[in-house]
Amino acid sequence: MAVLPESNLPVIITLLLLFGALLTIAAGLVRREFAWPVAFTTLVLVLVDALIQLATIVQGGPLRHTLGGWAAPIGIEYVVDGLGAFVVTVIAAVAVVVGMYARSAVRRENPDQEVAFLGMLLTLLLGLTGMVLTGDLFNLYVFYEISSLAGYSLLAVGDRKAPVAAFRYLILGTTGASFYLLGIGFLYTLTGSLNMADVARLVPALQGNPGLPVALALIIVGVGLKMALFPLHGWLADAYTHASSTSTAIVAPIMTKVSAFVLLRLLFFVFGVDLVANILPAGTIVAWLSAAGIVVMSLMSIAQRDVKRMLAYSSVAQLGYIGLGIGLANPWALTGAVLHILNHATMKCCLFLVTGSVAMQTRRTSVAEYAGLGRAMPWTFASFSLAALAMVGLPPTNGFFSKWYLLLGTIRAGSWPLVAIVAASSLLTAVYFFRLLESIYTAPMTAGGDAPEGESGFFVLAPTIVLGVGVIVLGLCNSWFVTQILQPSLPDALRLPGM
Amino acid sequence: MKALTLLVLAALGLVMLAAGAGLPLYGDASSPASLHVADDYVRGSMKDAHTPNVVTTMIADYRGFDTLGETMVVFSAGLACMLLLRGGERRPVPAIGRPRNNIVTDIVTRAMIPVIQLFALYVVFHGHYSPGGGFQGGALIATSILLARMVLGFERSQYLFPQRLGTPLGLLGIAFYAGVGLVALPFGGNLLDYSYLPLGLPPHMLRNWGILFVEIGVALAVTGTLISIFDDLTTGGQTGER
Amino acid sequence: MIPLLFVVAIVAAIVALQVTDLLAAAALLSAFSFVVALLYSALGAVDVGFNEAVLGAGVTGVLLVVALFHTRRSSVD
Amino acid sequence: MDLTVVLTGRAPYAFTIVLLLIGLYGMMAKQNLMKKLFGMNIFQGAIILFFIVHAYKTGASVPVLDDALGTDPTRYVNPIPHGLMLTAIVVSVATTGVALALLIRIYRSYGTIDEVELLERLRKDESR
Repeated sequence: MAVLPESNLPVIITLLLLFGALLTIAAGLVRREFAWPVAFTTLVLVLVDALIQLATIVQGGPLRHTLGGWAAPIGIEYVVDGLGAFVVTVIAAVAVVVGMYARSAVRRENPDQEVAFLGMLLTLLLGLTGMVLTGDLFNLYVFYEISSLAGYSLLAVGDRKAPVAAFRYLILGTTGASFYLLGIGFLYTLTGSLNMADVARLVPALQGNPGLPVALALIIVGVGLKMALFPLHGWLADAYTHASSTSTAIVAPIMTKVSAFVLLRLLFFVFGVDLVANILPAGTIVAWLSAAGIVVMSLMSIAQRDVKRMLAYSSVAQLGYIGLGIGLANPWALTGAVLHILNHATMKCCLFLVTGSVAMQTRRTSVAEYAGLGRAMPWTFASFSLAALAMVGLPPTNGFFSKWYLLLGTIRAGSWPLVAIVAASSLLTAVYFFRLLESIYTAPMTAGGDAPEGESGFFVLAPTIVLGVGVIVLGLCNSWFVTQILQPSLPDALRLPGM
Repeated sequence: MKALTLLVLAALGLVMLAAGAGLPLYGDASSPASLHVADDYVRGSMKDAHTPNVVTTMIADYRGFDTLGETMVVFSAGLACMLLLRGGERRPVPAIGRPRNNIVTDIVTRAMIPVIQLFALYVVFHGHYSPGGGFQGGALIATSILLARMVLGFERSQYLFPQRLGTPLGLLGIAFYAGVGLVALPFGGNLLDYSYLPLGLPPHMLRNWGILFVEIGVALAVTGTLISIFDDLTTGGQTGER
Repeated sequence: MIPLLFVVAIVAAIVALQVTDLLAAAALLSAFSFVVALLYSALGAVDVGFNEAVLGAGVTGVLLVVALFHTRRSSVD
Repeated sequence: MDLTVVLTGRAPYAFTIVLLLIGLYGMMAKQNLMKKLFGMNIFQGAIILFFIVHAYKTGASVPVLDDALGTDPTRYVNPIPHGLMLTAIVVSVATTGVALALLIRIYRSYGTIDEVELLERLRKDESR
């Protein structure tokens, strides 16, 4: 076989996940034990492909693959720039880590459903990577729906309440998807094209058309619902709290971030910064709503007694940072937002994995019951502490850098209330995490739940440690990421000066 | 609360109606949508794929990747039912899965099933020339089995289509679809480019055959998955075998 | 023809939402789907009409009825 | 623009918006979860209708090429929204399937699919 051209790299990710999901089910139907090795091999191969793709793009520029051999506006194309390749790599890396964790966790938490669960996990990743890679608006909708269906059913696996939360998510999520579809409908009837680049070319001529702001608003609401942008976050807390730990650990770090990335792409690459600012004060609205979300959700986190629920609310607050960066749309804020997509994925995944392993080891879930566990499970909680420090935003963890860029962005925007909010929110985050850390390390153990029998097994512990170390490593590597990957793939108006 | 809902909806309705002023009028033949890409499809359908039904060419070839994704959507719905309902304790089959034992409905059903299936095959294989294709045909085959499941009863209709075959058939359908698309890659083509199929025909005929293969894959996937969804919902997840 | 179908579709939708017997509501929803399928065909979308008739009116209706057998048939609103 | 043009040119769009609102109302105001699902189906139907309405051209034929009409694009209805909506219909059926599986699970655990009763039972669960 001849060497495949580089432009095949993005579709190979999709194909690997597609056939991986099918093979996982097929192998699992033969024997249940066969499912995990197949699924995990697929995840590793996807990560390898994503890394090769990233390296190729950093050296050689964006990749395009026209599906079916039909050139852009006629057919569908995959377009991957550095940013997209980077987000795909993040997804693949988190997936490998969670896939490793899933081996023993799924078997313990829901043994009957192992095969379908692993197949669904790959389907979710198929949808999410597709959303990042595709360059076609309607194809994005298809992948949006694949990932949504997988998300509903993964989050419905868990305790007794999980299906109720998942049903609420399904109704809201479908509304979101339908709004997005209607937005596409408006754009299509106005421009006649579905290809992102083509629409971006045609859309400036439509300025002044009353259909355009409505299309923009529908798309923002549609993607915002999936991203849990502040007033649209209603589904998130319950769904994350009641789902099984593997479901949360895969859905929480990736799905909302991918949606944030999609929003960023639609706003800046399809509509364009100037147009968005002209037809609808969308940026300002998104920024202020996100700011409100940061404050309100941080306060909500402080009030929670259940650790997972606390993390869920803090997720919405952290998504506020990303929304704020996208809304402000200046180079610094945007850099912060994109950095935060990566950083929050690593730290939230780590935190959720720890809650999962604690629940499996000791059946403890509430803040009070975590007291004194630090000595019993030292490695687990060392990673937990690192991730918690990153959430607060202390150097040299990765959380510091994204918040730093965001702070610079708010200062540049000249909006002092926003500066105050970003600064104060770190303080609020510190309140709930330091309270937790203090009781973990200093307070005596409480009677609730089982006494821990030491650390979890290798397949549970290793992923948490990898992520804990990752928080530091990513913090140290952030300047490489900003200069090498992020800046070259942004539109000129959004680049940091001197890059 | 209800008044608030109505108020919100009324506001939304007004905004949408106002936005409608920017859209082309109903029946407008010179709207941007019909002048940009759609005309290429109409002009190219016969030339590129030798298929008069433009919608078939579009969903199976020009935008075939959407259809692959869509088949995956159906399959993931089947997987979701499997994930959510299978496992746990056995439950009795509910009233809808019990045999009716009514001789009239039994005979009518048995007579109708082959007719529906024959029509379904026509729909799949004639999708190039008339409305229809993999989705409609596959769904029709599934409905014929669903009819048997409801009238003859869950157990007595197993001979037509055993429950354990639903998911594997769905798997096979998607794998076939993606496999046909995959053939082009080693020959240097792009994914789903049927003109690289090694059949020794001119490109437009290869695409024509490619569309047929893809429709068959879709039909298999839709049939298998819809039946497996129905079976999981009726039995509440208890599998017949275990 | 087309305005009439629109009106019937809207009426079917409203009634399907207001009936308290869920089995009747499911039947009305199927009827709604079928009217909408006719509407698609009348607007020239024969493929879509066909698909909606088979999937929307047929399969969805059957699935709804099956689910109703597992849950409760009556509804408060 | 004169009134009849506005009426005939905008009426189908207005109808789809009405259907859209009915569906949304069902999703927002109904307390039976099954009814919410019905609302969702109507809502999605309305969106599909939106696409199909805008694909229509007065006096044009269905998008199956006919020798008598040749390959003149203005003689056929726009095929793109049709293809897209085939996908959307399948998606809506798939979503309904998943939703029904969830409803069966909810009913198994709580014995109700009414939102008000469900919230009550959830609260009872919590206090236990």
